[in-house]
Amino acid sequence: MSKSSVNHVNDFTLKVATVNGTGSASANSLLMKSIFRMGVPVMGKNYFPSNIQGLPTWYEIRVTDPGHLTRSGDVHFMVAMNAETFAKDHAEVTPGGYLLYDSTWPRNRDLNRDDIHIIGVPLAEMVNQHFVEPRTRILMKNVAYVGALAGLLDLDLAVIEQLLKETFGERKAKLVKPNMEAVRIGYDYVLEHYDCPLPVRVERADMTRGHVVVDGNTTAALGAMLAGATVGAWYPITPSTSVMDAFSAFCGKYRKTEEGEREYVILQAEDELAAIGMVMGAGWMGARAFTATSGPGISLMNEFLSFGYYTETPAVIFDIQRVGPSTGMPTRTQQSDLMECAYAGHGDTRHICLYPADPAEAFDFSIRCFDLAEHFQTPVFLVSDLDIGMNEWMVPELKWDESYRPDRGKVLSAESLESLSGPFRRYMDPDKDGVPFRTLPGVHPAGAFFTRGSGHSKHGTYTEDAAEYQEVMDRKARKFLTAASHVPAPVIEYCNSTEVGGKKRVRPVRYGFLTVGSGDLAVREARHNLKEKGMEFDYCRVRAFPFTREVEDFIAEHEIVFVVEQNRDGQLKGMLLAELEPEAGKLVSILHYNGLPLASMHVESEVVDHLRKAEAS
Amino acid sequence: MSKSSVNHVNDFTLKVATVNGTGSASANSLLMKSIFRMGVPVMGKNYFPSNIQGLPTWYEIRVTDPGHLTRSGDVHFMVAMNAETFAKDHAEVTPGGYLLYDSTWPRNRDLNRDDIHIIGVPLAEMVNQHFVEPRTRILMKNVAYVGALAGLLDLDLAVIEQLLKETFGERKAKLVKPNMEAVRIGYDYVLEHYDCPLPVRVERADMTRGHVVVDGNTTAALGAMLAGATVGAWYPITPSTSVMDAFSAFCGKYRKTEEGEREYVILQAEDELAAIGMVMGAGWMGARAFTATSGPGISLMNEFLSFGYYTETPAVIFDIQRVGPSTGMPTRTQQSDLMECAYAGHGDTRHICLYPADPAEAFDFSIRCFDLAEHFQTPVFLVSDLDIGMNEWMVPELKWDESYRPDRGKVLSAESLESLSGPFRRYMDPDKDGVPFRTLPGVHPAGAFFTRGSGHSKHGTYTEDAAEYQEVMDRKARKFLTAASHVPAPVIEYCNSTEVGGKKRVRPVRYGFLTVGSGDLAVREARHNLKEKGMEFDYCRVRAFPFTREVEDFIAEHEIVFVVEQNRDGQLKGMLLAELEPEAGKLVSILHYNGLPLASMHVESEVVDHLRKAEAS
Amino acid sequence: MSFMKKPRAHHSDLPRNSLGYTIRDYEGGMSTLCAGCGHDSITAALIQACWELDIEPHRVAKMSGIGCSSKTPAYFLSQAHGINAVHGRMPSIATGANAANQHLHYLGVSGDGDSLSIGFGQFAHAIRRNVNMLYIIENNGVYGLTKGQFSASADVGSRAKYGQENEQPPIDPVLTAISLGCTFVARGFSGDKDQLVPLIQAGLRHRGFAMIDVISPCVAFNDHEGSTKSYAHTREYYHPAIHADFIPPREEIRTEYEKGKAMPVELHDGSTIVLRKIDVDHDPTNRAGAIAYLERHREAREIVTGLLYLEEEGKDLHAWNRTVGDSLVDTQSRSDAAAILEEIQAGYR
Amino acid sequence: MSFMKKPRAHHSDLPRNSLGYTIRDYEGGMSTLCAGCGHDSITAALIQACWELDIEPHRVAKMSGIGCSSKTPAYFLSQAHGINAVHGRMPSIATGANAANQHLHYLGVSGDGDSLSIGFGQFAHAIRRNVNMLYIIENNGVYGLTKGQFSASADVGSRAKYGQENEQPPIDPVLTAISLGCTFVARGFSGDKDQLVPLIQAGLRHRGFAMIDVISPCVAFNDHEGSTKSYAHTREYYHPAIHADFIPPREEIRTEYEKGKAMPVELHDGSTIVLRKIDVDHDPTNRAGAIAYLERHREAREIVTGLLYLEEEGKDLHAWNRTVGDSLVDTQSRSDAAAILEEIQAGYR
Ligand SMILES: Cc1ncc(C[n+]2csc(CCOP(=O)(O)OP(=O)(O)O)c2C)c(N)n1
Ligand SMILES: Cc1ncc(C[n+]2csc(CCOP(=O)(O)OP(=O)(O)O)c2C)c(N)n1
Ligand code: SF4
Ligand code: SF4
Ligand SMILES: [Mg+2]
Ligand SMILES: [Mg+2]
Repeated sequence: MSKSSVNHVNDFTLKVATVNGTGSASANSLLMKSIFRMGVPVMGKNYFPSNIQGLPTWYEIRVTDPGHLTRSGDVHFMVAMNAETFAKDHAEVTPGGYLLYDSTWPRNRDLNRDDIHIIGVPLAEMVNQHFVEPRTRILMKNVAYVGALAGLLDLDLAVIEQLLKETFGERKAKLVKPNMEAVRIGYDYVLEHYDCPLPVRVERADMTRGHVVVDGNTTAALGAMLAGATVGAWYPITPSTSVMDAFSAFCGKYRKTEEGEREYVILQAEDELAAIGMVMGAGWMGARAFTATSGPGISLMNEFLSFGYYTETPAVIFDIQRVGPSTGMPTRTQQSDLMECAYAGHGDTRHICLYPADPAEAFDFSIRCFDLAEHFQTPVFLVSDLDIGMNEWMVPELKWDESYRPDRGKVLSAESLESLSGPFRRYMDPDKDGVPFRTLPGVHPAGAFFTRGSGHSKHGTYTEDAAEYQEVMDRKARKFLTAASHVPAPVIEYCNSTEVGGKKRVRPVRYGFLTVGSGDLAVREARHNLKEKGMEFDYCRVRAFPFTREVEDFIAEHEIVFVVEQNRDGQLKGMLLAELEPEAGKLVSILHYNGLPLASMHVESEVVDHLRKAEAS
Repeated sequence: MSKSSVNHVNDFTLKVATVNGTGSASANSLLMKSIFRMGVPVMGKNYFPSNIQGLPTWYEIRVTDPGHLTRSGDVHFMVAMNAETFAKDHAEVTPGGYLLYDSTWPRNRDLNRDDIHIIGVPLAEMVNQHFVEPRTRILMKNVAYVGALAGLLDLDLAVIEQLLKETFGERKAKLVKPNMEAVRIGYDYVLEHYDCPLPVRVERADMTRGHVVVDGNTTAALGAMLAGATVGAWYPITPSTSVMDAFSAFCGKYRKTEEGEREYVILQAEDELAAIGMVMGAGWMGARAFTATSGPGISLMNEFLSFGYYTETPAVIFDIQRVGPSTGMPTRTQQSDLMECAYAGHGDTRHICLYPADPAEAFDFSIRCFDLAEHFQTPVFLVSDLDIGMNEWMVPELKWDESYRPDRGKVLSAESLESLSGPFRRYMDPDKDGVPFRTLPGVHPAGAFFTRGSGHSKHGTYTEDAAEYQEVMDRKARKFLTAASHVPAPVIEYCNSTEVGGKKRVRPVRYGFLTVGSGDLAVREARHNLKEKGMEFDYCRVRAFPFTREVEDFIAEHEIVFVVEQNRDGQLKGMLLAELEPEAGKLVSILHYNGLPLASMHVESEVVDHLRKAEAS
Repeated sequence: MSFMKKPRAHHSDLPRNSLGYTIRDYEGGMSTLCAGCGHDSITAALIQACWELDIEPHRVAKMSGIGCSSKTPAYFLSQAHGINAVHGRMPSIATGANAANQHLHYLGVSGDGDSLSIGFGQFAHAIRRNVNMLYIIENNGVYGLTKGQFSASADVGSRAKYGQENEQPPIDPVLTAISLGCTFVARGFSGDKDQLVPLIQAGLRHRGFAMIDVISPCVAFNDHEGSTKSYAHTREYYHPAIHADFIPPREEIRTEYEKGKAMPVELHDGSTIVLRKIDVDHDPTNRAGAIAYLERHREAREIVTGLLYLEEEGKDLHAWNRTVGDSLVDTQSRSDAAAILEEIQAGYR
Repeated sequence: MSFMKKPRAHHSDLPRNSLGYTIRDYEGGMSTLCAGCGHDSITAALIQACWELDIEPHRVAKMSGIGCSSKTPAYFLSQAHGINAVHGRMPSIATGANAANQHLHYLGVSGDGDSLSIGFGQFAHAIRRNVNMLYIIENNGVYGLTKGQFSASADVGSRAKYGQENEQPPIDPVLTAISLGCTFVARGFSGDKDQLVPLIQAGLRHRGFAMIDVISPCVAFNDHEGSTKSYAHTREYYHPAIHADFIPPREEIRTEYEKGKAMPVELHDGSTIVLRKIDVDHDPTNRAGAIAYLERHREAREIVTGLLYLEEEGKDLHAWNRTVGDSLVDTQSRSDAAAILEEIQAGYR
């Protein structure tokens, strides 16, 4: 073979192309998890179709440094199990890379690149010989390619077996054996026919200790449970559905009395308008309540979000973003609800938003959302996305802060109401932070007042008076200013920073990257690669709206700030411009919005392009 | 009397404070119209409560130059008919001004300013002596104050009588007599007891020729009828309801066959989600269709608006803005849906918006909306407000452009489909303007395709492919760019402009005003007053989103641009910043958002304040 | 205006209920509705019913949507928390609030536009969930607040103020509620307080969703000739089908009822409703029969009133959820959080 | 995928309808549903019904919401325009489209989630307006596309795939439609094409809103034991109440029907539906009777099918609007616009 070979130990991307509904999802998960168990950092991303059975689906695994568990843009190893997408998959392999296919059937002669290595394994043939039942045959073909990959990439069969045991548990223990047989079928075949392991392979290491593999919908739900949310209302929508599934499972286990009584209520609403209404009702009553949805759901919630803002009712909304507009691509990722969430509703409305970058932060921010919602008596968004929410990420273990106490905000107790001298006034500003006191229904007659989305005075009474109306609106604006110093500050990293006498001193370079949410790792990897090419960038990841002082300073300090986000219209950039009024021309958009997670390669090339053009002109 | 007197012939503000549901609305309208008929420019604004009967209501009439028919902020004459608001109304009169009250009952002794003229007329007493029936007594008290004002302000009784005749028509002609008796009761009393006319009064002139008095909901409806809209779907909401009422009345008269068959369908939907769905359905079918609503309705339409944008379905939405957030103050005005309309929906969406300044422009723009919606195959907003929509404005007569032909956009006929060589492809860009061809249902089998809010390729087929999805989104972005050169350009006026050889040459001054919609006249009056004080401002009124080149240039040309808008958060300013990226600090907000129409005095004082502060620092 | 509380002077001569409250303690702000509006009569009935039931005013949660009818919770029980949702969406607010705290009395007031047009989906699904609340539709056949458009409850042939005739079939809240499985369905008339008060009391005591459709004429826009929701028309076609006497727990059922004509039904809290049939052909505990009965009278254009359907055995939201007895409002940080987190994460390695 | 059109080779041997089309001309893209999904059988029935009725394919407007069921319009009549609305909002799209052009055949396909949860309000109001369309609910008792949550049509006691039991009463589209005044109400089963095809044909010919609730098992998420929407359960409790033969205009009614057992109903276009009663106690033209009949069988857990209620006299949207005969799609500028404007403005001076 004259062609070159990709030669990356513990540093490559593998992609599996299959058809959905065939059981490949669990095979792929097994593959990823076994690499993780071998102590090697790994990322797994699932690109699945919006149907139940029979359409193309891909799973992308990247093995690399812990800091770059993101799409690079390369594919070094393709497992091409889907005839329909074979041509495209075949074309996608990086030169020198590998392609494994099921050689039971002949493949199209035109599809035969000579710059990659093609590995045929007669999976169907072998599996069909070994298994009889049709459904089993379909499932086992997937397990067999895991076996083949184990041979080629040098995965540990003992690890695979252990994982199978854990998956099936005691109840289905007898399934382990046939699965291991299928693994062996693939494994033995490649060992016999190919030079195993390949130059691209996995080598045991110790780089995953203290980490877990988990998706961000699960961690957000876990956060909600531990933050003490007791009412969850939702309407099923991809990719948010697993939030409520996980919440339900956690509560079922940890939130029942000994008699099996539930200390929570989960309401499957008739639609998203009802879901947010239920959350508002529960929040008004004083419970911690939340909903999970995606773009179309947020659109439907607009009217109630405006109500929540104006009546100052706590509510937590998890928006797991997917590709818009409209139904868009429900199983693909995007960050295109940034503006919708921040300003949802008619009239002068604005909402606190937190932007997690990965499942670990989704856990932390989920808890923060409940605290902020009650502290500021307003709807608060956790703006996540499909990539964070549904893909399995390797992240540092979640930690519990023992000092955590829920911040229930300014709620008057029966005792304080008892000793109130005058009538209770709902919308005052006693502490000059814009945050009024509230009372809960049923607690004390002195706390009674009428919550209304129509004009109200600071006393909480109905008004159509110009000055009374404005007074309340102005206080709310002040409240939002206060919020800016309570939300998570951005993560900022400078290329040049020194510690002098315990104080950090920084010297900003010319250029900065600014990103949000799941853009994190791809931008970091791009930054790292660019540095190797001699180009330095400082880094800022915005973690909340309203934007904090630090974001403003970061922009001010740099000549150009590349704003990297996953939507077409540069929504984050637009918000930064509108809210912070930075110098003209300073913010430069790097956009990515085709539904796949951001790849570091894309960021890198866009920046290089921009700077080259700027130099040339 | 040592106090000064307001002495303004044909230049004053009169305000009437009454209780709603008592018939004062028609009395006030009579008052306004009679001034108009005397050839004197007049403005009438109605501040009414959000209920049916028994709450305070005001009517403000300003008599002034035709160019300043806007609120100034002063009240020279108060007709204080409402005991509940007497104190407030009494306090609002400009020193030297007048207050008329019903002296049947004694008034509170504390409320007795000595810097204004107080005029008592025993209206109830006189009316009750003259009329017997209780409901008539209530109604006639209002007519009687019109009579009193006729005496005090020197209004022409013949004009009033003529107006009453027209109002009652033949069918109710016998009501003219008692109404004129009531007028006389007030008139005779003031002539006997006061020195009539007062220094503040009306003098016949010839300044209203070629003008009409009309509200902007009526003109928008008229535009819709003449533009050929055939389907109107709506859900009642203040202040938009009269749009569909007027459309229905016009169609009932001009759109029926001789047999009484309707050439239109008006659908009272079950809510706003259904209303916009009906409009989308009719638009997809090929009809010109529209809805009228206000903020809460727009919030509910978000999901469908995203669908309309993404599927490229024509639709026209009239948003008659009211005070938000939430239910807010439904009978007060604001411009707080600017952002909501421009970006309504999740995902990367943006919508064409037209911003009329008065009822005349509402007529023109209503027609333009239908053309733009079909030309660009997308939802188009007429962003009006309560002030324009429900108040009666004196505007130049509406003119019909005989050359007008509806722009139905790129629709393939049965013939063109017949001769199509390949299959019809919905989302191509044949003319490189971003605008694809469309086909209508039922026309020809070759035109058939499936409209979907889910991912689609340029061929109109379902896709989950990253590149295919992006291609369509990119074309849509180009289409929006094209739209920027089709929407109405801003109205711009320079202080220094000269014509040299037929070409206009301008020399911008340092400062500019930029406003939108109903801010027009108040800003113009402020500009006029400031000029008298030696301060010059150029003027720009934005009339559409996307913003056109001229807006960008106007901002670039000035050191400071004062952006005057009627919302709290500076939404227009935010949009200008996000879309045009002007120099930092150049845009300065002047905001007004208490629900009353913008007053020129407010603009003036805010600008002066800002400049004074800027100088001091 | 609602903030103008009526003077709450102490009328020592007014009777007091067992909590020591006079009926004044159950009043609210001054009504801003039109003089003569049916809605105000319903407000009065609600005040009387709550006072007689000895309900602690502050243990009631009042809820409504948007409309003239939906304004009324501001006019009663000023010691109770109230919430005005957005238009048509009160049922979801009520569901969420009730989910969070099952120990209050939930009292929802809505209009025919609010419940049958924009809110029809939420209305139906709150019934499905059997949320424990009293839900009153103040039904005038029009949109009062937006000035007189037909609502979805307007009858075929009914005329609007300016003459248009409605041709679309009405949505009948009673028939709809019964067919959706509502466990307590009644109809009343704002002009018949004697009938209405015990219905309200029974509805408040019923565990589950109790719906009362109250015909409540709109004097401003729908009280003319030709309207089928006017005072005159309602009085003419008014047909009480059944009379419900509400009898609090521990109170003796004093009257002797003729057999077959009266039927005592015990509610979950021990109180009783004695149903006295006026029409013997109506069995308010038989769903199919109740529907058939309604259909027959609908064809005769009669407005049947009374407690039309009752099922006392249905599981309410908390019963089918198997919620603990406590309210779900309190959140303390869990002492075992770290342990739980560790246990859960063991599965993620 | 839907863009993979099936090969449309010319099968000269296939029978042709009076327009010269073979059944292949009524097909659409390849289905992407699960193998065995009931929805695909309904698609096949629709194709057959339209072919037999000699409908010009491009004169049909296909509409749907979101869900597996709502995907199916891509799988039939590829020569017809189609539109996938947002979730639950197809009725409004259909209403607007129909308002604009009454001359097409409107064929809506929805799911139980799409119509009875998020779309319940629109579904009810399209019925009220009597929009002239065929509206099919492909009812599987679950949300297929979002992977198996209970829908609002799930029966009490029905079990989900992983064991949870539904305790909320179902919304029955048939009962709901009848009580809302729907003029054509039927139920079918995806597994019984013989019954379904004539129902579809009659529904397409009916002037007004024709609703067919078709039980359509979801093999992926709701076809297990314990489910009341499985193939097995449906077959077991299947109860045809009435058989409807659709007979096109001008075709003779050939069979002699036994008196009292058969009932021919003429539709507005001259075609006829002959209703053969299997259950003699059911009268499909009597609303109250039909409801009572349904109630009786519901209690027995029986799934009654057939054309359950029919009213041929109701006015459809265009009849009550008194629309002109033309479609409302064409807009020309009016030559009299200036004069109209002048006339109107005369009143504004
Ligand atoms: C989203 C939205 N759309 C429309 C309105 C306007 N609106 C207010 S009340 C109302 C109808 C009320 O009718 P109903 O519920 O019958 O109450 P009534 O006034 O007759 O008592 C409407 C359409 C609104 N407030 N919100
Ligand atoms: C606004 C909105 N919310 C949620 C969804 C997600 N969603 C898609 S289909 C569906 C349910 C479909 O159920 P059904 O109508 O019964 O169709 P089936 O798949 O069972 O045929 C849901 C909840 C969506 N597309 N849009
Ligand atoms: S408009 Fe009608 S419903 Fe509203 S307050 Fe007046 S009478 Fe009552
Ligand atoms: S998931 Fe169910 S409804 Fe959807 S295609 Fe599969 S079988 Fe059909
Ligand atoms: Mg009403
Ligand atoms: Mg379903």
